[in-house]
Amino acid sequence: MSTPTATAPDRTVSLREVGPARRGTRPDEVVIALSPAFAGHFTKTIVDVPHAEVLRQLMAGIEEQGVTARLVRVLETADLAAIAHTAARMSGSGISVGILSRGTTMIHQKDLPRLSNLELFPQSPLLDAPVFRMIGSNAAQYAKGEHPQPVPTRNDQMARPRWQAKAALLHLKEFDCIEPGRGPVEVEAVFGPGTAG
Amino acid sequence: MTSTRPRQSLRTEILESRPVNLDGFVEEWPEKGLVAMESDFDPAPSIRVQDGRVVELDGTERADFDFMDTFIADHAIDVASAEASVAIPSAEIARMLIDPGVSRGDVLAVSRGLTPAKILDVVKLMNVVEIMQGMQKMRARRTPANQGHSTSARDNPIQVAADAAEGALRGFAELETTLGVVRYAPLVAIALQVGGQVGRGGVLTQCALEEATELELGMRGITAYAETISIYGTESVFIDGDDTPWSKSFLAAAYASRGIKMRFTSGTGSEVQMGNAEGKSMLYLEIRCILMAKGAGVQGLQNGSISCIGVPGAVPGGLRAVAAENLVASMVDLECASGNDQSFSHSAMRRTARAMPQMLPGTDFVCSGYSSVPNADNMFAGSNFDTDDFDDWNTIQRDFQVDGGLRHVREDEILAARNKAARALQAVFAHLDLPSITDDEVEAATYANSSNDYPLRDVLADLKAAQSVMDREVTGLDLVKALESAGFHDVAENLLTVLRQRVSGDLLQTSAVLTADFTPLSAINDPNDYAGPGTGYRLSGERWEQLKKLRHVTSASNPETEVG
Amino acid sequence: MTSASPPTLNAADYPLSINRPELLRTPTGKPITALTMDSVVSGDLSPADLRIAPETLQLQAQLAEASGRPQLAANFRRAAEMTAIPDQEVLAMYNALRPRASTAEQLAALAERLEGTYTAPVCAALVREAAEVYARRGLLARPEAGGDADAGAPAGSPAATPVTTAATAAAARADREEGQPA
Amino acid sequence: MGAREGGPPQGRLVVGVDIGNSTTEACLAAVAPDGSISYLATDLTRTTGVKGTPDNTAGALAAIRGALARAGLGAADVDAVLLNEATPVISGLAMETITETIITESTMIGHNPATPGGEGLGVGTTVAMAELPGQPPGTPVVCVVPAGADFDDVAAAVNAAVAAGVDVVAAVLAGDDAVLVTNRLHRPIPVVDEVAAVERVPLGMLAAVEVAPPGRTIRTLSNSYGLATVFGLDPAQTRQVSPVARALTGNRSAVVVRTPSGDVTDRRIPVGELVLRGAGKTLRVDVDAGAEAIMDTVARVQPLDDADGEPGTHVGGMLAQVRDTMADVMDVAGQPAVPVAEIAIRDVLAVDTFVPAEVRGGLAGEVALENAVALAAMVRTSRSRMQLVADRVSEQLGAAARIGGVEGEMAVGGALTTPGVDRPVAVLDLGGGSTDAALLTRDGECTAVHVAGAGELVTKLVDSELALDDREVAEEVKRFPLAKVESFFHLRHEDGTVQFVDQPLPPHVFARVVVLTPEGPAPVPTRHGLDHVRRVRREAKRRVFVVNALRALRQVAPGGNLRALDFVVLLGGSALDFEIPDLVADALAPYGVVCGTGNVLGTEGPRTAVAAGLVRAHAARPVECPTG
Repeated sequence: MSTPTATAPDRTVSLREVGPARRGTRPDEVVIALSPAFAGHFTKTIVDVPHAEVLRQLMAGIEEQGVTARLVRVLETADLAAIAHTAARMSGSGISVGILSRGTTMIHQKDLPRLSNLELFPQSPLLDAPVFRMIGSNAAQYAKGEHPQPVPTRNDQMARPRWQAKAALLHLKEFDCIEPGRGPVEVEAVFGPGTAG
Repeated sequence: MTSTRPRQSLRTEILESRPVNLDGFVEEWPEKGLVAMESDFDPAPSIRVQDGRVVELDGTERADFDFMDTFIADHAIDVASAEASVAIPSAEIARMLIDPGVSRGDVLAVSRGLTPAKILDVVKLMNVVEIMQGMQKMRARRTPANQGHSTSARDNPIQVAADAAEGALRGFAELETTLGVVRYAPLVAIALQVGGQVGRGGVLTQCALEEATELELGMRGITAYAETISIYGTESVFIDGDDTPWSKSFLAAAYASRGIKMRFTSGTGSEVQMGNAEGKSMLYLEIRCILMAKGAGVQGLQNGSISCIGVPGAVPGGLRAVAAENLVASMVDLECASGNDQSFSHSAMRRTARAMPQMLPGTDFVCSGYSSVPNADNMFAGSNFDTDDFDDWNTIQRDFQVDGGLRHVREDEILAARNKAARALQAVFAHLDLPSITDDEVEAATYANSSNDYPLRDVLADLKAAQSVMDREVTGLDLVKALESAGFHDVAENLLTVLRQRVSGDLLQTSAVLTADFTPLSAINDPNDYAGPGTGYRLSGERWEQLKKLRHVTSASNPETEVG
Repeated sequence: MTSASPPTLNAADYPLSINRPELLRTPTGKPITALTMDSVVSGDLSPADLRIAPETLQLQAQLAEASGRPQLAANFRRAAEMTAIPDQEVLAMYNALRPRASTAEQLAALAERLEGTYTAPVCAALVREAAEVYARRGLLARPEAGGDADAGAPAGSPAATPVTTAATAAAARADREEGQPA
Repeated sequence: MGAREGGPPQGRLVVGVDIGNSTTEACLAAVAPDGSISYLATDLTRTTGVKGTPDNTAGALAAIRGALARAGLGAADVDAVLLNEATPVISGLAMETITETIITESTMIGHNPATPGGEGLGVGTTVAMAELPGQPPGTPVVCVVPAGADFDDVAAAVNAAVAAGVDVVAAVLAGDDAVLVTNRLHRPIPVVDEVAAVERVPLGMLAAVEVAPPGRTIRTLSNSYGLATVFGLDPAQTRQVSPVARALTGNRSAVVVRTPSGDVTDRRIPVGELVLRGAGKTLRVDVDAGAEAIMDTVARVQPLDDADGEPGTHVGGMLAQVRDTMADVMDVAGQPAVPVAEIAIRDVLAVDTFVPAEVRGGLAGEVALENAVALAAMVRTSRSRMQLVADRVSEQLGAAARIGGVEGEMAVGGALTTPGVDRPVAVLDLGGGSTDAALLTRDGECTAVHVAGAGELVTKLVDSELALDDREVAEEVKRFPLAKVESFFHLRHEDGTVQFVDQPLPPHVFARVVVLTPEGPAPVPTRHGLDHVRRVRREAKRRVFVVNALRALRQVAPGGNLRALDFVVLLGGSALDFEIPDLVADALAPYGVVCGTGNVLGTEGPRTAVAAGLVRAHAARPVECPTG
């Protein structure tokens, strides 16, 4: 595991609900869809990358490409494909990034079947800040109709003994935070100390 | 993190750096099914039979059965004996399992009527030594065996052939492969088949792929059996896997209809990992899988958590549950390929301990995939044991006088087999006009350890050739012809004999393997007859002499030399 | 093949390849002893000669029954029926049995086809049983399922193998086999 | 061709069999006593082993049996099997990179990142970010930001410095942060990012950073006089920096640092000599002289007797390898080995190409298109072992088999069965390893040549010029048309037409340039657009097949004059290509030649010409002794 960006640990994020999520019309937006417990019940991924940093890097990757990011929290499911697909259908560009509290991430597109995806990052223990930046960047490039090289995925045979059970536990906890019947809500990220802009 | 911590003792520092602390451990959460086998949320045993039909199962009325309940009630449980069997106190059944005076057959007469909750109730009473004792008696085949993984990180067929030959020579009764690049499958499956028959005639091979291709390779006689047919313990997870007990039963019959040996795969932890354990313990759900497999009429099961081993491995009593699930498969008369096939721990001590409940009593296949290649080449994401562990495994067999299915083989024999396998494959490729295998590759295969030790192949040419193998409908018969015409008469004869077995169907029976002289050995003609000390399978005679050999053993007659 | 009624076997007859080779024939009618190297080299053998015959599966079913394994025997009986069904259609039928892949009518048609075309009553019974359970558990395809991947495929038609469904299942299984934390 | 209609065949049954490099084709016909031919069936199978060796027997038998089966006949009915006299042809390929771009003293950064920040030109002294606070006000500085710096921190540092009066005019970053940083600046400046080796940017030097608006390219730094203006250069110095300007042309962003002796050079790499012997001469040519010089030299030694490359070079290794392979192929157990020296390289084709390579001394992984020369070479021997194949076929089929004619002549004969073709006719067999030409004059005289270079070389050029590093993808790019996937439900073909699909396209092709293979669209892993990929593909085909078509035809044309040819018939696997026949026909059009893809027997397309030619030759000379 590589280290997160040097200055990261200071930053915090809180999410402010601004109302029901709506369908976007701007073709230059990517919707980032957060799972029920992201930056709420949980504050960091399975390998302790702070959710503030995850979000900041995803958004930075999108912004660097000249695309805007919009945040949505999905409350009635903790299924990554469902979260990402819901967001894709709300995205003006049709592109979304879905993310679970433990870090598992997926880039989705509105016309794809729910169980499919553009890019999937299933090994949450191997995702660090630079990877989240690249995921954001790729999502934005898809939104622009470009064809980025897929973010290289890594593999670690020993992830099983170390992380398999914790991943299952986090998964169960996330399920506990589901609020059945509540539609997706639009949220705003308010970053804590350490930011300049 | 950089913050200052309280001072640590030097001993703690050493302990912190031990590999076992890289493993993950979690607390139980029984409400969600994150618990090995002791949960208040598992159902209590019950059964009611009316008009030859189960109308209540473990506290659920027939109208409320989910499809697992329905399938188990209608196919797995013997209605004639069910009420009587479930009425027997669990402690008494548990005692039957360990009592040498009660035969395997006597236990089966009871177990065929048991419900999932009742079986759980029985094994919950047993500690790990009792579970091992039960396994020693309930294993279907008298003679234990082992299975190897023979794969290549580069999907290099020459490597697979050479490692298959060495693996077969070392004793694996079955060899399994899979691919990085799926389109390589035909060439790698051919390599496995040819290499396996060089090492020891009668080794059975399989190639794990999606159903259609796997079945096709089997039907063509390029592979001999299949085991990656997954089943799950809850209805919702089963559906997530896009199957039902009925679709899987249909598939089981499809394999048998082509004369191909097959077993299902399941294991503790898969349901909770997929988030739908429905609040039941891992072992309870696995018992449902085992009974579903039984009801489908499949001859055996690969279980022992398998790819989810990190989940039971992280909770209290998890490995006891894993040992128990193997026992349950055996006590309902299924062949059990008992796991130990996936990377499990950073700790060598834990890796070894994990295998003892299977290795010491013996199972039908102690590992359902001991990596007979270095783990870096293992395309099943790593096994609990790999080639580096061969000498340790052989030593443990010798220490405890147990048969774990392998043996030490002298270097010259191994080199000869690897060389011959590579040459045989070279001849087969030439005969089938596949991209040639150079003498340099044969030389590399003879002495190699991993895929890095081989010259690179022209992958494009290989993939085109792999497609042509499918297009030209190359079959096992073509391999036999190729081997025969190139002068590898013995290998050709071995392969033909394996193919002929398909016509007889003998390998379809429970726990069947082929011995080196091509005798099918199954639970029918090699039934486990354990009846206490001095009975059952005993490591003795010629086999024990084989296992006494290690790489370095000082000669008693001349202590200045080594024997072997 | 012989016209005599099938022999009655018990466990001592196993393995048939060694103890009762005279009972074993290929689907093409050759005795198992004809499967020699000479016949391979001379080109007299075809891949069809290396398939199992339905009669043999019935014999193995007898052995399984005699060894106290009624479920295994039933599996062999279904298998004996299936030997007549072409490979592609077997796979198509399997796919049709996946959850929400077929309507009640399609499963009924599949059972009919098994019974009528292939004289496979045991397999047909399994399909009918599945249809009943699927109906109760909501696992039938909605008649005009639209939208997502798994639109129902007509049962029993090899041309309509629901490829997407199979692919999804393969992916799900790959996940599982991979067994990595997701 | 399907099974024949009507009653039993009249006359004697003959099978013509053409053993080619990749396919073996059979043509079954009945020859009536009057010499008239009725064609009954054809078959095609893969050639087993190297052409011209005994391993061919299996493939030949398979094709013969296949044709017989289609016609519903048995081997016992066959009167004669006719094989082509084919000598083994083995070809090889090699590539030498002959130029190298080197940046010294970290003078230039021209890697063209996808997302630079800001716009305009900033000229100032390079200063590390950490040193910004101490800079005197009013002096223009270019801020150099180390790897690992967070974009928020960078923006904060620059804003603080500017607020303190430091004149920050531009920035150079290690990470992909340019837009992020500029979005957070109070005063916009041009920013170039993704400079991986930022720590090697010389500090305290005058530097210029230029970023053009989206869709535009830089104007100042890519212009020698612009550089002279920015850095106050004299004419001699301006001449010296002109390679820098050239290297930056077409970029959206760039950085140039003025250092005492910094330079960008483009040097030639000596890669050894090629020694060509022929026409009584021995000529030497440096491989790095380029394709034109090499081909001029090859032309001066026609006919080529042999060629050698300098040992230790790719070309030398390739030529030796080709020779060794041929020696292996000709090796017969129990007979003395063929001396390698006896095997001669009979033709060489050199093609100029380019290889994207990382610039030495670059700070940001700059890539320059270096010149390279690709060489194809071909070897053939006089020792054919086709008689042995004929003997084996005869023995295993139980019918007489003999050599029925020489390949080139037979191909022409077969080509003549194409409707609308007449003598004099030339054929061009566009294969994988070699391109073959043969001419049949009005008087029935036939000449044939083989020249090196064909489909394999095209694949290699496509592979290296697109930097695919994947021969399989390159092969697909060569063989199938391109398209751009514009959504999950439509794609735009290379001719601009749009096609809609009912089933969504698979995710891995989304937004990509794809090759339309028979299995479906396959992504081309490149950042280049469709037009570029298409241009590379067509150029590669032109440089190999058009050049070789002209070269080979000149060798057979009377007096080397292409205008003396009337009909040119294209044969072979590459004649089935979707654009090669058109490219060749276009090139031949100015010479007044009728050129098109063959349609042997009016049904077989460019296939089966030699086999049909064998049957024709046999019918024309019904009584003859087997050749030996």
